[in-house]
Amino acid sequence: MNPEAVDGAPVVLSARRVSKSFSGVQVLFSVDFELRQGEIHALMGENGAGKSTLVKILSGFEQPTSGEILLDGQPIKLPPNGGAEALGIVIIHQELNLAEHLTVTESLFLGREVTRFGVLDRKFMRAETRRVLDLLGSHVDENAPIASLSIAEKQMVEIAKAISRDARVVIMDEPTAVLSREETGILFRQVRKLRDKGTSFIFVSHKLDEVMELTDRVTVLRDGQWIKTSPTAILDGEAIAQLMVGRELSSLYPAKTEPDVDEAIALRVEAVSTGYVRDASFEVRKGEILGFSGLIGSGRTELMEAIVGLRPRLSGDVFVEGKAVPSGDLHAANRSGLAYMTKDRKAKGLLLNAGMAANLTLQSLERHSRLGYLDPGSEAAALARARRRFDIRVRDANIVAGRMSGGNQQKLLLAKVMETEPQIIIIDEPTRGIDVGTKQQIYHFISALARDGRSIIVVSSEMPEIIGLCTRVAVMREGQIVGMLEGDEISEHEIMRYAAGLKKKAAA
Amino acid sequence: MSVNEESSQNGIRRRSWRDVDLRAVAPFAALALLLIIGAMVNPNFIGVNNLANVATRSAFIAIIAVGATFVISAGDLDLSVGAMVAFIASLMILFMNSGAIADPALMLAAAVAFAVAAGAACGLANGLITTVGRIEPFIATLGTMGIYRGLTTWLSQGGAITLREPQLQEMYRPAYFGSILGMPVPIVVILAVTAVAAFVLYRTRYGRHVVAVGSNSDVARYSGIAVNRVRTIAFVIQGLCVAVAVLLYVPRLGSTSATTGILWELQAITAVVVGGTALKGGAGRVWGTICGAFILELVGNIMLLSNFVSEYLIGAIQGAIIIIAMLVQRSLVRKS
Amino acid sequence: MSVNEESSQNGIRRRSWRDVDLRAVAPFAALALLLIIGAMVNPNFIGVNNLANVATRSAFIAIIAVGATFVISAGDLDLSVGAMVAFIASLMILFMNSGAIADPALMLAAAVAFAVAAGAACGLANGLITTVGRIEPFIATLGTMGIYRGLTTWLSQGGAITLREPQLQEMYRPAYFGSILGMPVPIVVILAVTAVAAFVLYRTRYGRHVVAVGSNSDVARYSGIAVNRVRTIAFVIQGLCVAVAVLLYVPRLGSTSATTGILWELQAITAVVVGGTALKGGAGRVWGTICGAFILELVGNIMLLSNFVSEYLIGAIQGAIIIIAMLVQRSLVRKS
Amino acid sequence: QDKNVTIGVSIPAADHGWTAGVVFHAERVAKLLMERHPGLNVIVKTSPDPASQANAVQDLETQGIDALVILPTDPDPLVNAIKEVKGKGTFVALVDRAPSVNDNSVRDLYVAGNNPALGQTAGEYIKATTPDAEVVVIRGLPIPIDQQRQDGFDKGIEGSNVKVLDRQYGNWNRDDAFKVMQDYLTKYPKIDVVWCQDDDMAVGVLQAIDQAKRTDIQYVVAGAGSKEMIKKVMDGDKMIPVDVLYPPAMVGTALEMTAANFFGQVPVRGVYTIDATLITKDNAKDFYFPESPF
Ligand SMILES: Nc1ncnc2c1ncn2[C@@H]1O[C@H](COP(=O)(O)OP(=O)(O)OP(=O)(O)O)[C@@H](O)[C@H]1O
Ligand SMILES: Nc1ncnc2c1ncn2[C@@H]1O[C@H](COP(=O)(O)OP(=O)(O)OP(=O)(O)O)[C@@H](O)[C@H]1O
Ligand SMILES: [Mg+2]
Ligand SMILES: [Mg+2]
Repeated sequence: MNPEAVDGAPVVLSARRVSKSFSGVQVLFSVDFELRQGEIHALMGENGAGKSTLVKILSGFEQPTSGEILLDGQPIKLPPNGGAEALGIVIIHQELNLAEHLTVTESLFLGREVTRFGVLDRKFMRAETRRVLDLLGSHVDENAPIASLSIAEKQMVEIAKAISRDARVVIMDEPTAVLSREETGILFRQVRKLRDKGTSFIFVSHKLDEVMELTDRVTVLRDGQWIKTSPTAILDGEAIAQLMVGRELSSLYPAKTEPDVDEAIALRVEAVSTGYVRDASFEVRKGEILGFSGLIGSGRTELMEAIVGLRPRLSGDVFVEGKAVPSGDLHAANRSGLAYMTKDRKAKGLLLNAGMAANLTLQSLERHSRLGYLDPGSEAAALARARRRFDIRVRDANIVAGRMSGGNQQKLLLAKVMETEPQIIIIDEPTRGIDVGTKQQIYHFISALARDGRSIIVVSSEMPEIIGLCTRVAVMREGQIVGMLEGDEISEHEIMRYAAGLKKKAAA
Repeated sequence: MSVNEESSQNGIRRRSWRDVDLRAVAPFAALALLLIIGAMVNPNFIGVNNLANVATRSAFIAIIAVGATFVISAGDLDLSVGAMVAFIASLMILFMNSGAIADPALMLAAAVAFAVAAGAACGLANGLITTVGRIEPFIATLGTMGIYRGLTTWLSQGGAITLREPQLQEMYRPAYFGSILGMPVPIVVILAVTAVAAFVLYRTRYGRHVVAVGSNSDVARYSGIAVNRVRTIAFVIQGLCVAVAVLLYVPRLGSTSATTGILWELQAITAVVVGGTALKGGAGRVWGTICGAFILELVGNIMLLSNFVSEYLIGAIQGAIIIIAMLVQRSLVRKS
Repeated sequence: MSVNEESSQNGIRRRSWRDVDLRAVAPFAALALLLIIGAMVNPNFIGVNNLANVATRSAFIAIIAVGATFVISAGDLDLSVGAMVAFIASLMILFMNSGAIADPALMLAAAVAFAVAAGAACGLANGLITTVGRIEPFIATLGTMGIYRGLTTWLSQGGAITLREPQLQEMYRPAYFGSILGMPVPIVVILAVTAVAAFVLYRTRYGRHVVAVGSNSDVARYSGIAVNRVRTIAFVIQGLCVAVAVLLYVPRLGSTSATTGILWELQAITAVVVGGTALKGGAGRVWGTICGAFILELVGNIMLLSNFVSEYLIGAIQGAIIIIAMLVQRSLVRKS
Repeated sequence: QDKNVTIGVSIPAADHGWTAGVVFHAERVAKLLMERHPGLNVIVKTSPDPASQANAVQDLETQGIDALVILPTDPDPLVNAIKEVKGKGTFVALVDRAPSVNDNSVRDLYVAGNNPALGQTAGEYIKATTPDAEVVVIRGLPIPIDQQRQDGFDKGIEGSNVKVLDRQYGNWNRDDAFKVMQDYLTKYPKIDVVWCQDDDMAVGVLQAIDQAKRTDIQYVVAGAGSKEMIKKVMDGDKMIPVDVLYPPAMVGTALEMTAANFFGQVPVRGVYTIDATLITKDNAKDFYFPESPF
């Protein structure tokens, strides 16, 4: 749809002068927002700006402290806990929202099971699930328990769940943060198709290129305040970033500095195999940033987990500065200076009901204890340091991790791993859900670490990140390292050719 | 990203979650193992008579445990069931002794309805205290356990409450001692209750919701499920199962006392867990539960029939066997 | 990145803190309420003597419950503690009766060391079966409960085991009946054990790890915590606490039998939960646990001192009081 | 007399038939005595296990008692608690269950139920009636009084051909006794006599025999003297030809004697043993209390 057509379209859902406070801490300040029929409306802002809070209010999961919500121009009090679905408003939450014990089909139909004479019509529901998953090009088995899926697969299930509901308004809070480009592409095709049929979308994302590509209008929030709403076409990435951050951004990526060729080898991985990963070998030098690229499910995470000892290795060796690291012993790996940051911050990264300090120091408590006695002062100092260093923004210093905004959780996780002061850091999806401004900070931070002589492995599905940051890139495919790119070879095109299996290097 | 590589992934990934199925089979493997051991211990063991005895007497725990499967799947726990058996049995016998209805058949029917209603009411009380009162189910049902048992002691003045009408007793006896098509009534009842429960848990919307609530109550709430109602109904189902167990219990001895059903709650929970349902909630295996109840009864039966265990050590060996049975299960699941 | 929003942080940051505190305070509020009720029921109640008695006799459950706080915080459960008390007490008395060491003081010291070692060993067994054997703690410890109690029955040959040496008994008696600076020894022991436990749980690395494991074992594993070791050690701590309770139990009655400690596991768990620790794991409140143990004893004491409750109804009223105490707690927390 | 006396009575909780009888008789006699002596106050407290009974004794002491009548759940674990009370000069009457050391340091009065005799009487009856019987035994709980009964039984059948096939615990619980009996019937093709030493357990035993339709079992010997079993004896039930008396009313006897110590002329001291009388068809009606719960 072109902007003019949208311009004339009626407003479906809107927020008028909406404010929101959590136990006295205000996070939204009199925000106005309008969603028209058949438009894709981007909602942007820094981490903690209040995007998720606003969309939760627009879908009834939170009630505004003041202000009102209008549906088709009529003020309405949205029913809580997903009841707004009956009004045609569906949301995909930023945090995954599936029960681990249920199967894909069961999750998709949870709360609106189809029955015949009171008996579940399982055949119908399975078929319907399959149909929607196929529409999204997902190969997830409709009978698989949610617990057996990867995060990306879970996200696809969430998306399938939302778009299968024939909604008038679909709200997507960072749906693509864990998706590959390919999957994102399929998702966008479906979104456009539905938009053309008149469905309206709110699209929350930190990926500027996606916003530019997909959306009709953009609304920017900063610190809980409405800043601007305007057609996407008249803005460019720079401009949006500037609106969000409130200042001009310098270049996103720092200048690459290649390590000396004769720099010592910090990490050597020899022929590591696990159930899925076969014969992976590579080296990282001191001061090097090595990227790992590949399609979703190509085995990058499994390889990294095997290296640091989170998974047993079936064979192969890992050497840190020449010394072997035992298999399946994370603590030993940590002690030898090797650290790993998980991509699954909610299930594996943070204790959601603990505060920031407890999370921050969990992995490095020995640094904060004297004769086995924990020193709260030292922990508080570490927290103050980390908040400064990673710009962790919370309005309430005693908030539990689960209540922090997604991006700030990610920063806290990174800070937690860095607390162990590792020499070699493996970062799985470093900037998942992080706003541009902070992204830039994190990239510079990584680069500074490398210049300091540390070695960094960046596992990422975001191609620009890999290209902009790494001096060498390994590409994985179906459990094997199929290519190792250096210098000018590092380009989106080359990486894709390896990842898709069109090209293969004899030796990695 | 090119799409032509799709072919390599051809179709849908069906994989590691297969071993979930194996976990459902594991209790039956443990049961088979016990049967073999039993046959070796005593030739009488494998006789139809003995096995029917064991199955029949497992009825109380089995039926109660079926109810417990719902409560546990929904992420709760009910410690009051043993006391509830004593309480409902007392009420039922007192009702029959009251002679309110002259015709014995009518009286019996009324007493059955009364017991079922009492069971549902007790379950409802547990459910409401837990959900509306927002008290940990462990504590809430420990409290009602004290209440139900205390009331029973009070009703019976510490002694036994015995069914007085010989005519009623005669009429009611077959409900435990009779058989249908050659199968003892209690076994028929177990199978019927389990079949209904399996249907409800696996084939109805409510069953789905139970599992969802037990697996992640926030997700369930966000999906528009009335979490508290689902949990409360699970407690009511537990109460109904207890009532059914009472319906079989009363005709057996025709009497009840304040000691009736002591520690049955632990046995029921054990049956559920041995049957493969996790205490953390989110998955229920009704047939496994029945299998667990048989296993528990069988272990005791084998001990008694064997001649080489001192009566002092029976408890110890029973404990060891339960642990070993669970280890067998685990190793089965792991190997797959 | 703007920093100007920092300022808004300072305003009201104490808030959520406070209701955490309130939850910790709630059990103490319930305790205070009970004290007031008790004072109204019987004037003797509030006497130093009676209160000291109650505190003293809560020692066994309180000390065991402190250990249970660790196990529960780590997300596990130990049902074997009651049987473990009986078992360790039997072993300890048999050891003292054996007369292996002539000098009574030495003998006593050796017996104490022996009991502590036995406690640690029993706890270790529970821990290993649960973690290495990967069996649900409920079942694993139900199994060891049977084992410990069975072994006790066997050791006592169905009777009681009584400390024979009068000299030893005389020497050991003050460990329960004596007092230090006017305070009964058991109270001193409770306070000491709790202080140490609070230190370990709140101020050491291990304590942090326990809570992390109980709250999300995956996160703990990804943080380099040896999850199974942490859980096993929690069971060992539980075993040590049981041993300490035995050290107080033996001088009190000088004898033990296979029925010693029956249902203490339920009481200990109840104390923990009444004290504000959630059964799901992930948070431990040691002082709350002690408070919970006092509450349980007090309820019994008030029942006994009041003369208007039929003894048949005591159980019922106790159950009701526990539920009411929890409701009071809840409403306190909610209001904040 | 305007003498003010408080007597504390500590007994097991009414958790099975016999103890229910104890509670009944304690209450009955307490009421009776308080009517007879206006200055007398009797406080009855029940406890489920030794540890809580020790607490109850302490609580009674807190209320200021002149005498304690105690029927211990399990005697040995309670010796210290009793001594504590006695040490303060309180009159102590011990009922039924004796600790291993049972002398004046523990109690002033001992009203003894005779556990060994309960076993012995049953054994002697079986020896006399069916000298070649094959017997299965259902025990109670693993505590000393159960052991004493077993020893008494063995003494009773000594020197005869009576053979004990098996002994298992039935926990003084009818449901457990039912199970154990079922398994005995499976295990042994021929059983002559069942000795289950408790009337509550006999209920389960009889049902199990009935269900198996076995005719080889000649009779069941239980014990205690519940009204149901005595009724059966009175009615000439073939399966229950006799019962061995172990009257819960003994607590009442002890209470009466204790009261007599304060209100009567002579001090009451020493041991008073209540026999384990064999109840037969002839004397049954003397022991039948239809209004008792037991
Ligand atoms: N339930 C809650 N209780 C207390 N504070 C909360 C709660 N939910 C959100 N907040 C706070 O509100 C602020 C806004 O959070 P929100 O999740 O809306 O940010 P966001 O714009 O979605 O950020 P991100 O891009 O990181 O996801 C944050 O400071 C967060 O900590
Ligand atoms: N065809 C397949 N057969 C079996 N297992 C597969 C297959 N494809 C993927 N897997 C599973 O997927 C996992 C590999 O995913 P992993 O998370 O390591 O990949 P990744 O490259 O990090 O992708 P992501 O972007 O999702 O993190 C392994 O655990 C493996 O068991
Ligand atoms: Mg967000
Ligand atoms: Mg990955």
